[in-house]
Amino acid sequence: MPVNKKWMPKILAFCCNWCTYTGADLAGLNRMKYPADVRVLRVPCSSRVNPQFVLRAFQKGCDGVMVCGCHPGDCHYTSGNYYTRRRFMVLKEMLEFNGIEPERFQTRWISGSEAAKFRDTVAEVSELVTKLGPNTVFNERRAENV
Amino acid sequence: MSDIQSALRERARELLEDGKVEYVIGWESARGEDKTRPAFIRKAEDAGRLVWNRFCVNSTAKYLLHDRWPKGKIAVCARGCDTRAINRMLSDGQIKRENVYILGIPCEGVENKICQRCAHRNPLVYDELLGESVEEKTDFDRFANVREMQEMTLEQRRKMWEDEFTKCIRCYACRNVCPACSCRECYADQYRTGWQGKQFNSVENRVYGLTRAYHVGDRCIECGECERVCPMDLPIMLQTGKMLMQCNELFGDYECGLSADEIPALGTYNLNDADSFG
Amino acid sequence: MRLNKKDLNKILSILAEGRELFVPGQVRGIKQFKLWEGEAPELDGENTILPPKDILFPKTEKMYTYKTGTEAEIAEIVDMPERIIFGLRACDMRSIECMDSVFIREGFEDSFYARRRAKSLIVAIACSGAGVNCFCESMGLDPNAAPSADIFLSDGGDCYGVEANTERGAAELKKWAEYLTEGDVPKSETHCSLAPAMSRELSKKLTGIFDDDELWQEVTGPCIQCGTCSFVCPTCYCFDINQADAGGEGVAFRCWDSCMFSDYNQNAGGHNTRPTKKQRLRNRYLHKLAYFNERHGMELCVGCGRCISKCPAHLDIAEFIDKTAEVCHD
Amino acid sequence: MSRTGVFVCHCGSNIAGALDVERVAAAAGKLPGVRYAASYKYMCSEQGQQLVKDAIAEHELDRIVIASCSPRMHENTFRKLLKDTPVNPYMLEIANIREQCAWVHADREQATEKAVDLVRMAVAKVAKNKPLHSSFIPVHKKALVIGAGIAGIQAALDIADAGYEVTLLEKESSIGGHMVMLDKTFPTLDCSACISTPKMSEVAAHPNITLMTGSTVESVGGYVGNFDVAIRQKARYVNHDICTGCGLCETKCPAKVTSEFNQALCTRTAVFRPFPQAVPAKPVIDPESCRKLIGKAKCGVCQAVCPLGAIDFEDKDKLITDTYGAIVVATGYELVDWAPLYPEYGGGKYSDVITGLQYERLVNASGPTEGKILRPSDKSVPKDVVIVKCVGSRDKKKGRAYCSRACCMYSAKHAHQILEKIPGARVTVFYMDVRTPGKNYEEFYDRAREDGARYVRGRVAKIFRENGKLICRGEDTLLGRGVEVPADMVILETAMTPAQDIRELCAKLTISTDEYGWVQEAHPKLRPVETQTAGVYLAGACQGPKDIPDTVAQAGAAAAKVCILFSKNEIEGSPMISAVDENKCCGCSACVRVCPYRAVMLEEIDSRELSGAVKRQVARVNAGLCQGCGACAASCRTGAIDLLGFTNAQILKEVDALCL
Amino acid sequence: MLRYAYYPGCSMDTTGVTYRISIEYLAKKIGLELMEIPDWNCCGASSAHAKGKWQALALPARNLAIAEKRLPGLDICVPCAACYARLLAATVAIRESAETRSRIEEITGVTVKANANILTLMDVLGTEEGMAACAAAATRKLTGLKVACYYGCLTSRPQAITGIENIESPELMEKIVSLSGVECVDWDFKTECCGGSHQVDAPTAARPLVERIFRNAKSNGAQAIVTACPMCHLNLDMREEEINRKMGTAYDIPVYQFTQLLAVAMGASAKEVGLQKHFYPAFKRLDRTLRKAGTLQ
Repeated sequence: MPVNKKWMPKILAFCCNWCTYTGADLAGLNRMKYPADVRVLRVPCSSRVNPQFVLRAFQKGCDGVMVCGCHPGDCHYTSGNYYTRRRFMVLKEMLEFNGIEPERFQTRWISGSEAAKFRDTVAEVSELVTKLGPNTVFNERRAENV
Repeated sequence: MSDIQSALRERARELLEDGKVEYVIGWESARGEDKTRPAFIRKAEDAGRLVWNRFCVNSTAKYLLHDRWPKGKIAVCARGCDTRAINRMLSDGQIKRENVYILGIPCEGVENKICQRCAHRNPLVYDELLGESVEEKTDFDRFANVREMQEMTLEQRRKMWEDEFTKCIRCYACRNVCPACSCRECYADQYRTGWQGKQFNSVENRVYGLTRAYHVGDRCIECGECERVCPMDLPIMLQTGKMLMQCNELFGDYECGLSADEIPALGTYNLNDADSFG
Repeated sequence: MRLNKKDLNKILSILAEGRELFVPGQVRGIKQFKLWEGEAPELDGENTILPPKDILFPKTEKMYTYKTGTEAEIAEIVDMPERIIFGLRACDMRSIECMDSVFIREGFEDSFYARRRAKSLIVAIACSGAGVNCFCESMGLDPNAAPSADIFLSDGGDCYGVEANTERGAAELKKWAEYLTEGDVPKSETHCSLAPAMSRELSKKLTGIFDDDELWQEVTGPCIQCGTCSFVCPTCYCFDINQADAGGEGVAFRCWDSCMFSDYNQNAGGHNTRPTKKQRLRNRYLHKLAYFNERHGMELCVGCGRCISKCPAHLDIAEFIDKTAEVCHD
Repeated sequence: MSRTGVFVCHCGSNIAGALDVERVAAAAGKLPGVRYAASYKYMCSEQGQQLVKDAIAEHELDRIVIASCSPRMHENTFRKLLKDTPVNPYMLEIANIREQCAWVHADREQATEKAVDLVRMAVAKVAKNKPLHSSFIPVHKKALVIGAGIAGIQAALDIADAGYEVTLLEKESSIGGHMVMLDKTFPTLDCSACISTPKMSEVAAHPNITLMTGSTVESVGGYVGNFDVAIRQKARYVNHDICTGCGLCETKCPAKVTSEFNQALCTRTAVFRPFPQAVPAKPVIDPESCRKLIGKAKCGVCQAVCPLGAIDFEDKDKLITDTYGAIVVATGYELVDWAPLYPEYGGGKYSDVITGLQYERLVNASGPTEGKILRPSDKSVPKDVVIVKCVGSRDKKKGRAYCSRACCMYSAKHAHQILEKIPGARVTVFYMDVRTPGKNYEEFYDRAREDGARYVRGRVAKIFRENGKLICRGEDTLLGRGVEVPADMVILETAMTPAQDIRELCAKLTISTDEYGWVQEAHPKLRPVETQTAGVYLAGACQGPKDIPDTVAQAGAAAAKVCILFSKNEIEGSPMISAVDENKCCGCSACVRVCPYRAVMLEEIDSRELSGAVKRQVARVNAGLCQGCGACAASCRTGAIDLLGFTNAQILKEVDALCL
Repeated sequence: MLRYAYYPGCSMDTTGVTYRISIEYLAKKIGLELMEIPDWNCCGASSAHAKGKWQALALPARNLAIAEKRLPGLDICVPCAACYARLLAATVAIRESAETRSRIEEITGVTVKANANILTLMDVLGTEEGMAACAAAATRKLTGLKVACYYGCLTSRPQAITGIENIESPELMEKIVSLSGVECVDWDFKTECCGGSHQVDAPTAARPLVERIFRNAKSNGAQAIVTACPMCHLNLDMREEEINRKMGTAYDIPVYQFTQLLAVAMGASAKEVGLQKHFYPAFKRLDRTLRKAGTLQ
């Protein structure tokens, strides 16, 4: 990366196809602008996201990970995000317990019509992670790790 | 201790003589008087090898998974923690209750540091109880070590876990001794899918450590075997302890292995679960 | 020659010049061979928990990097610093002899191991304290001597007896000349508390009990098939080769593996040649005590007792030896 | 090694204008496994699609990545395209570089870099894709309609007329629901019986319709096309095959019980028909009120009197199971129990404060007063009548914020009827708003006012008795002062609520309800008569308050949906569902617990293990039920169950590709 | 044991004097122990209530704190509806939020746990024990006298705090006062507004409200109205003649406190229940009832 360029974090966002992904598309349709350091990974439901994927993302060098889904009660598959809620309320604490800055991992409920909320969430998380700097805790790209 | 031992030997001999059980899993003394080893008594006359003393530290329950489809019943000498392990395996559908004949042993604690934090010294489920039940210990905080860890700053915790996981030599003893680890093929052995690298470095070790904590966290019966067997003395119980503490705080008081049909916390939900997400 | 213990530190700094010096020491509560950082090495007391194997045969060793795409490049990794292993005991010295036999002398020479071995100078020391599980004497070793070490230090109370067994050792001793004085030191008399009935004949007979199912079922009953014994054993040398792929480029590496793992014998198509723990532990014991002997002329077990102290199921190879010794005699 | 083709779309200037598409295509070309990379102005156009077809042929590509707009837009377009190429339609991944990249990032350099990342993720994922083939599910061409009000009747008739078999269930002893209770219907003032009884008899006579009254759904299993339904038919104690409906037993029965049909305005006997035009026109015995069945007295007079011996006190509930391809829920509504909610209106103390339905029974010729409007207390003709609207509706404090839609119209109808039938009557209607959203509705409301109905805008705060009159004390917000209107009778237009046991029924059908209990439609605007469970449809007020015209329209729509389903012998299920690797599955049922559709069950299989042939439990996915959410895949520790199209390997590769 | 902490409130010695002396008579008769809270302060009903939330909570909270310290373990009996409403509001606010509690403790400088329950006099007498005691003592039945029980607003509203089931027509006072032999009529203005303090600042607007109550009581056959709060009693009793004069009505409906009827039924003389202090003559009606019932003694 050219030295003078401001460091840009790499943030992965697991987005549920029915709500958040639709919201993100809607943000696009309305030509809303938000930072370019978030990459969306589409999953059918936020309950498809295995906590191991989040660990994997941090291991491979992501600086921030988001898991976004429908608001509890609106899940297209009725109970998907209830499991998401439990799994990641616990993972958030486990990551902090293991020394990873909690702000690096965010879970948000964003519905298909909340385009603005998607934009603001991305902006907020991007700013948070940029302040924290590169992820060094869990990152295998550091020198000594083969 | 000794009258339990004689009762144990006598009942084992009778069970083997009547052919009610195929073999009895218990403990026998190993070389040196301060060590015992799990024993698999198949013949009635060998029942004398069974011992019960404060060095019987190995958990006997997990050996039921080494023989998932036995021809006959298997008798197993089970302390409080072993019966919780049996409940764990029953809840996970890995063993059938009718295959197991449980000789319950009320235990006042063996040479294992977990016994200071044991709330279930009396067997929770048994076919026979060899001895009167003992008084349960309640004067301890189940999550003392976890709370102590949480006092540390984020940086301290990061440094501590990085050091601990650099020690790990990935011998998988913690996995092989854990009653909650009952998969036919562990994710770590499925190199083709690409979950876990084979290389030994602190990051792969952390991925393994955290993933295993997450897999067993909401089903951990706090038997302490993982810490006992770890050759590198990693504080593994801190990870599962933290998971249990979280389940406790978020989903109501939570303890595993108390019954044979438990639903793990992360395998179910409640409409008004705690939700601090935006 | 004699070396005053007070000058040990100076010798160590000579050894550490421009070279990596490994001495026994505590790393996060685990006694193992570590890079010397000026502290006094823990030479006495029990042997290290982790063997020096990691220095010559690392847990994970980068073999080569590669880049795919139109023109594939493969760059072998060659950088290898000079190393010195200080404070080795007789049992660990014999384990290096075994490894040398496997990786260098017999059959295909492993360039990675050979390169490391060539650049390593070994300074052994007389065993100052046999642990409760040590039985090296039963395996035909003398705890107070290490004939194949470059330099051997015997313990003479306030000073060490220094002798060089190889030219490299002798060349190295020249640098110590300033601190060496004439005179020799009597051999110390450390002995093992444990003495299983191991012998060359037993090693020959062991393969005879291969089919004794009842014995093996009883012996292997408690085993939980973890890799602890393999990874603390100084002589286990099995490894697996894999790639850390990062999208078309990456690193091929070699890492420790254990015959006790379920997927060790997993063949393509799912067949497993040793599916049960009985077969695997039998294979391990017989490899240690019999098969290796047939090929390399020495047992693959050096009697250091590390597997006995660290086995979660409290299995004990010494007890196994005694038990099979009875069976083999009649 | 995969042979991937990457196609970057300009989308006119939408993408090309915001990021360097050529650089993205060039970067894609260098990715591992990519054999061909190109960019084109409009990938979704004919020429664009042809470009893909040619490239597949020329470079023997076996998987495709399209970097273009959102997969929600053109994923199906490109899947259809692949159908007529050797490449399986599911060997395709879309990188969304328009809605989520070009359109939302101003900085051209950053947008391009992100597009390269997104393409790299798609290429990494597609490398692990496997060809998928749809599964086909047989369809039983038989429909079940639950609830035989006008909605259920209309739906059953339409489906039956389309030539399919229908079973029509009704909880009560006669069909007709609430409509048959009414006297006239707005806005045409048709007599309700005249337009609903012909449909009821048509249902009874229709060869394709099996009518089962006194029946409820006991359990529902299976999935779209193959619902195994158990139906419980309550004991009737009258053998309808023999009985001719002469009614002799009804005249002799000594028991007197409040008539539910007549809204407790009068009583009925234990052996009874709810109303004269009941269908089936044969009585049933109510076990709670028949003295013999309660065991209080010997009685049995009806059995003695019956010329044909049709009475059978030993009759038992019957449990019938059958397989249905589709289910239509038409359970209708009930009126809210207003008394506990409104102590300020006397809380049910005053018998002359009645509900709209009670009024309908008063004014109905077959009602307890043969159509003469007589107030229940002293059967006198009420001169002053007050109609209070929105009782229980549009009132968060009373627990229901919604509007019940039909009361504005039927309150105008009530006012019109009273003014017409009682000369010199004075009718006051307290209202918040009058909503007349249908054809001729506004004109109907004008006529009611022209007839002399006095509309006072304001809510009634209190109804109390004073000097023999019921004083309705409220406020006239237009005049800005309190007002007290003495009345002889007060009609409360109470809110509609879902049927009592609707939540139980929805649980059996795995469909959900909203907070009030109205059945949740698949999409309020685009799929109002479908539910989340494929094969289960909705009609009428069970989905939300509505009037008869809307109900009949929805019934027709639901019937059409059923006929669409039945038009094919089998349904193509999506292939992106879960699949189990039985070798890895240890039968721990973690997946069984998390599946919202009960699509994963444990099954016993024969398996060769080390100790010989054994039986063990493994998870099995029911292709018909699985909707592809993937909760099971995330819950499986060993990765035995995986969601095809979003497998663990695919997602792991996608995550890895992000940070290279 | 009929033993409660007792919060009289300011109107007991002023407008509610008849209420106080009949309560004292009644308490003596049935052995009800009312332990007055020492150094009690204004309950914050009138002015404080309107001025600010924290003042309106801190004032009653101080009384609760004293009761907890000096009369531990006793529930608090509050005869006046307004005081009852304030003390209850403070108790509920403290129990429901620790943050409110710490704020109040900060203002008053005293710790308060609010574990005592707040009861109206009707609640106290309505207990099984209270009813038994009153029934036993009320020997002189006032048969034939038809009364309408008027609750006013603060003993039942706001429902969220009082938790009363049917806030439009409660039944508790009927249950208790019928022990004195009177017949309670069924009428609909039990909890209708009496104009409260507006009788003072906007009499012409507030007067019809009281007239409305009399009209409904009369049309349902009531010969007297019974209240359980000094404010209700004052507003009805004081305004009756003015209404007759100004609105041309001819109501002859005396207004009694329910404790007065009970006391008279227990043998109290007119003076002992303060009948002479009423604005609208209240003696004649009672006297004629007793005479007709032959129980004048």
